Amino acid sequence: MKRIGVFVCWCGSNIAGTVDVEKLSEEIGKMPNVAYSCNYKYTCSEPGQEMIKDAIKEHNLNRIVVAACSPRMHEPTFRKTLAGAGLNPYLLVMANLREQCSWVHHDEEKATEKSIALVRRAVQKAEFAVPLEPTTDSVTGRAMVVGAGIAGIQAALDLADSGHEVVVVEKEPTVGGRMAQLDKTFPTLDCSICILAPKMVDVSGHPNIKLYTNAEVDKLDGYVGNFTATIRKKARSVDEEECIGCGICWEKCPNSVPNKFDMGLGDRSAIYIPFPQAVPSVPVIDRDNCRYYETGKCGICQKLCPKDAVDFEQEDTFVEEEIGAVVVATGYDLYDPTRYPEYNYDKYEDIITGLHLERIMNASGPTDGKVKRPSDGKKPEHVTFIQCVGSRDSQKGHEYCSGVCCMYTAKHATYLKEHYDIDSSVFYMDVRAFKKGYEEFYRRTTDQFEADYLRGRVSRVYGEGDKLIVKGEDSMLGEQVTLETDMVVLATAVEAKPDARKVAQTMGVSYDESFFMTEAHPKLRPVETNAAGVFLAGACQGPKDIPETVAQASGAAAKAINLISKDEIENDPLIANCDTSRCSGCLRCIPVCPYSAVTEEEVTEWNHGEEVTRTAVNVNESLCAGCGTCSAACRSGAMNLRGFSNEQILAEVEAICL
Amino acid sequence: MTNLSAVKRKNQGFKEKIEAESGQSVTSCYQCGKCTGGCPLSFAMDYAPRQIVRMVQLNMKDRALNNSTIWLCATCSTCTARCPREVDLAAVMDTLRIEARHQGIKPKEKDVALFHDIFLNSVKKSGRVFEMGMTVAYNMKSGNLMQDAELGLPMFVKNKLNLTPDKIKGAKEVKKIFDKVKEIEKVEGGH
Amino acid sequence: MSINPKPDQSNWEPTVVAFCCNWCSYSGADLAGTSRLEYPTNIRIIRVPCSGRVNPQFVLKAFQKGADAVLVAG
Amino acid sequence: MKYAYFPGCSLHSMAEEYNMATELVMEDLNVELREIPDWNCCGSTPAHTTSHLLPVALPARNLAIIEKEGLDVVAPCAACYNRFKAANKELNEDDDLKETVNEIIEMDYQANVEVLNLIEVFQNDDVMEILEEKVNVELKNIKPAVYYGCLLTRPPEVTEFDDAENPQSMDQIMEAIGAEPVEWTHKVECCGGSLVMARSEVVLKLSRDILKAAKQAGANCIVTACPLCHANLDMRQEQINKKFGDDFNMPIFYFTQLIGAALGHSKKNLGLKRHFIGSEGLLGSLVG
Repeated sequence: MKRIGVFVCWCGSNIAGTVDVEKLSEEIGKMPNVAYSCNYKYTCSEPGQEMIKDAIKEHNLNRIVVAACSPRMHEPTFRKTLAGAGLNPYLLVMANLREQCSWVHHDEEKATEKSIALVRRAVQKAEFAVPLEPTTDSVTGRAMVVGAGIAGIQAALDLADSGHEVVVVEKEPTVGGRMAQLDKTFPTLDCSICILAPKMVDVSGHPNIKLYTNAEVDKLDGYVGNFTATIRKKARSVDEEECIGCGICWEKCPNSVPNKFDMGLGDRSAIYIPFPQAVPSVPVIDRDNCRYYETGKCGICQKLCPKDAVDFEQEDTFVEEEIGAVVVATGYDLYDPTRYPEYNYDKYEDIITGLHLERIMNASGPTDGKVKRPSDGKKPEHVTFIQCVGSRDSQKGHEYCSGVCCMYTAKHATYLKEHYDIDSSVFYMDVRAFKKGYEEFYRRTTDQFEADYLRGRVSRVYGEGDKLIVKGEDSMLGEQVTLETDMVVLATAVEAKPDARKVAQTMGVSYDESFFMTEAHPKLRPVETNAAGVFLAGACQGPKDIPETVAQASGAAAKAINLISKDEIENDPLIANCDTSRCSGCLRCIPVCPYSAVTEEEVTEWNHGEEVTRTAVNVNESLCAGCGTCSAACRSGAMNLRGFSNEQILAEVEAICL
Repeated sequence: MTNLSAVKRKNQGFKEKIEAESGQSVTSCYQCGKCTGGCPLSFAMDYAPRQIVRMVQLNMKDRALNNSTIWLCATCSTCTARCPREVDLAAVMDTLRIEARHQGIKPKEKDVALFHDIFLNSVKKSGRVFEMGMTVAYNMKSGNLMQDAELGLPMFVKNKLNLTPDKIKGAKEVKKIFDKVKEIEKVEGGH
Repeated sequence: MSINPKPDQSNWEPTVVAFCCNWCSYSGADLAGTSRLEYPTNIRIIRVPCSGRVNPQFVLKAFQKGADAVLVAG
Repeated sequence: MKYAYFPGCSLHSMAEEYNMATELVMEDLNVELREIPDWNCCGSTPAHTTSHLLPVALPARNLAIIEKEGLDVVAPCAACYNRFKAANKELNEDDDLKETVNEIIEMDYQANVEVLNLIEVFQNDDVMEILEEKVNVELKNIKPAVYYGCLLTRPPEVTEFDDAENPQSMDQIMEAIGAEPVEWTHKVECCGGSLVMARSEVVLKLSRDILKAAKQAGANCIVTACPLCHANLDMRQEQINKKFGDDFNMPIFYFTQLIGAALGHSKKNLGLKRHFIGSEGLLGSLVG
């Protein structure tokens, strides 16, 4: 018989407010294998943990049940407590009374009854718990950063500066990401590219950074500390080693297509660099719009290139990189405003998005920094901003707040007045300006730069003559209003990239209903993910502004450094193992294993005085992720999962059904 | 000044009733005003449609049922089509009108209500609407005897006026439908 | 996450045993908790590392011991 | 192709010309319409502003008759169409309501009848092919502002027809018969509908906005599929001119009337003479 100690936590009133903890610990104390049972206000606190340690010694306990919050929250905490008391940490079992009982039920009697069943289950699982020892593995001291916008750049530089090699993979032909498209940044009105470009150059020149642009991660194999990434280098049609970025090719290219970087407001050639500060300064051929690929003729760029770097036959190539940790920083996209047909974005050229305005205001943008209407090139006298286009809209957009639009709109309104003497009106729902210096900035926008803020969501935008009519309610007035304006700027929502789901799946990271990747814990593990060794930085995890992105990127880098600086790491011992004496060699476990951790092996044994060799299986402890599919498939009961053994789960089922 | 606590005590359950009968979550409304911004009739209303929702949210029953807005709503559903919180405001307006009738509140736009009554009476009588008869009855009862009189002659000349009602064979069945609905709604409406 | 069994003449309440994957449905149940989404108390969760861990034997055992329904979520 | 046909009260009185044109055109396009025997009024706006049950029960009686015949129904009037669709949706979503309504109408309706507006009949390749084949009058210089109004497209969850903000289906039909529909801003605005009796000044303003927008966009006529819109825009145009000092002289057509014209039918047969605003000047010698 085991000597099990049960500790029921009140979690203040979180549990004790709904569950009768006194009755619970009393009832559980009656179980024959429970040697000690008590309840305590905050078990995770230091005195709480000391109490457990004391009780272990005093009552000679050899299995511990903590009935508190979710094991996803505090299992690591209490394992350490057990270790501190000299018990094997895996002799702990938790019962989830908070998230899965007291927080979801109101009826005290029923909740208490359920909590008894839940703790009884934990006790019976503990009865079959055995001590486990983690194995160790070596760590590859390199990291990979996926995405090279400001998040990826920051993470890569932090990692590289710590002395580790970093592989940076960027999908676009240049690093820089969204921030490179912005004209100014709030609330300081710094020139965006001026503060970003030096970092872009650092990334390309850092001795510890290996940069792949125009490349994507196709596959990520291995496990924490020892990943292998397969990187697809997309054909650039230009030899990166040879090209010196002289620019003759893009100057002489006869084709002209809308420039995506300038939001289609200006043109670029078919062989191009996205913007003057691009890193690397190596062009790429847009094959869909290149005369050579369309007709087989032209080839002017190839003829003129002094380095013979243009290669029309270039194909995608693949490289493999060994790394110990991954930082995912794949960024965001913007909501497509044609999903609001009432705003007529696709009908009128002078209805644009905030990002269009960034390009229009930018000195190296399509209008050389002059603010002009796309339709007739006239300078607008009045601009109207519409907030929350696609944000906070469960019908046509996203339920969440995009977090950055209030401030970038204030920035736009300020800058239009300050530098161009253009008046603006802003239709808003709430102004969210809660970070350092933001409220002050917003106040200057209204007070000093006299932007008219009108509270109400715009219902419709349409044209009348060469004016645009904006129709909405000024809810402060309680009245329908119309506004004649020269240009309308839509503050479109931040949303996940269209391929975010695929990227998350490649990296083994989970994602939410909006396809933002999810962190391991919203408060306490904000840069880690459920995939060990994979960290998140920037807007791929949710809408963020630049300061927050940079902070998170440094956080992710620190976590990655923490991991890859170690010589070896402990493997979770909750993995499968095979009792070869019972293994029948049917090999059903091999095809079901998603991690290819089970391999066939020959075992030699003595049978009635004879040495015989037969087939069995072996589990690679590093590869096994502990899913237990093999043990569910095992017919002879030889394959078992440590920490979730057949005996334990059967005992749990029995206890919970009582 | 409105004492919201007192209003809530007095009209406890009003919001829930409107929500249940309209099938709409009035609670979801975050008062953005997109409904009012697009409402073609809002210029003629005494309260903005958004404010009517607010009154329901706050259980301000008396004001929510006694205003011109609910009667001037033409059920064009522009609000519904654009609401970012997926509230079918047109359905809420219907429910408020029906509730106002149940409560016996004199409609603030009495002619609108009168027209609805006369229209339905016409249907109840013959199974279909008899436009001529309906118009005459409406003019008599509303007191606007000469309303649209100038349209009468051209309509007659252009053969746009039927002088006799188009009575259907199943008129009795239709009348029965009206009677049964009235019976059921009397019970459910608690009157 | 709200499950409302239709009120029945009898007071019979089924016992539901749920095997939840630690990485998705178990964390989903935790999220229901942090979001305070109420559901009936007769759902009892057993945490497994993956829905693939669930051996048919566990399901049969649950029925044998009186469960009225078994949910495997992963 | 064969449908049950629900003309509705308006098409039997004020909007008889819509009925005339529709019947002619449908016959030309080999679409058989069988008028529902002994149909009753759908209840229109007054029913749903007065009761929760009546606006479902009145259409349900008609729909139950149609269901027995195993046909889908075409409702040319936007209001009837909307009421039928709404009733169907409610009945499909709520079994208890279905039971109650079936008790009220003393029939058994299972809500399986599909309801189409008249424009939807044209969303069929065969019909469009025949139409394009049979067009024999070139509608030169006919630039309609195609007006959808409220009830055809809204609420989108009920009608599930075309885009609620920028519908195109009727424009496409107009293009197919050689007319040149204009881009304009008031496609789906409300004309004020049935408020015309009680608050005519409100409706005059809304209708004027629509006429103004059409004129500004360079339209020389307005095309509609709703008897109420037609009545407000056509019959009240003179009142609008008087009240606001305008000089609108904008013919308002039902869309099947223009189709009929393109197919070579006469003004008389299409009921064009029933309109208050004459179309002689516009159609001139195009139509016999």
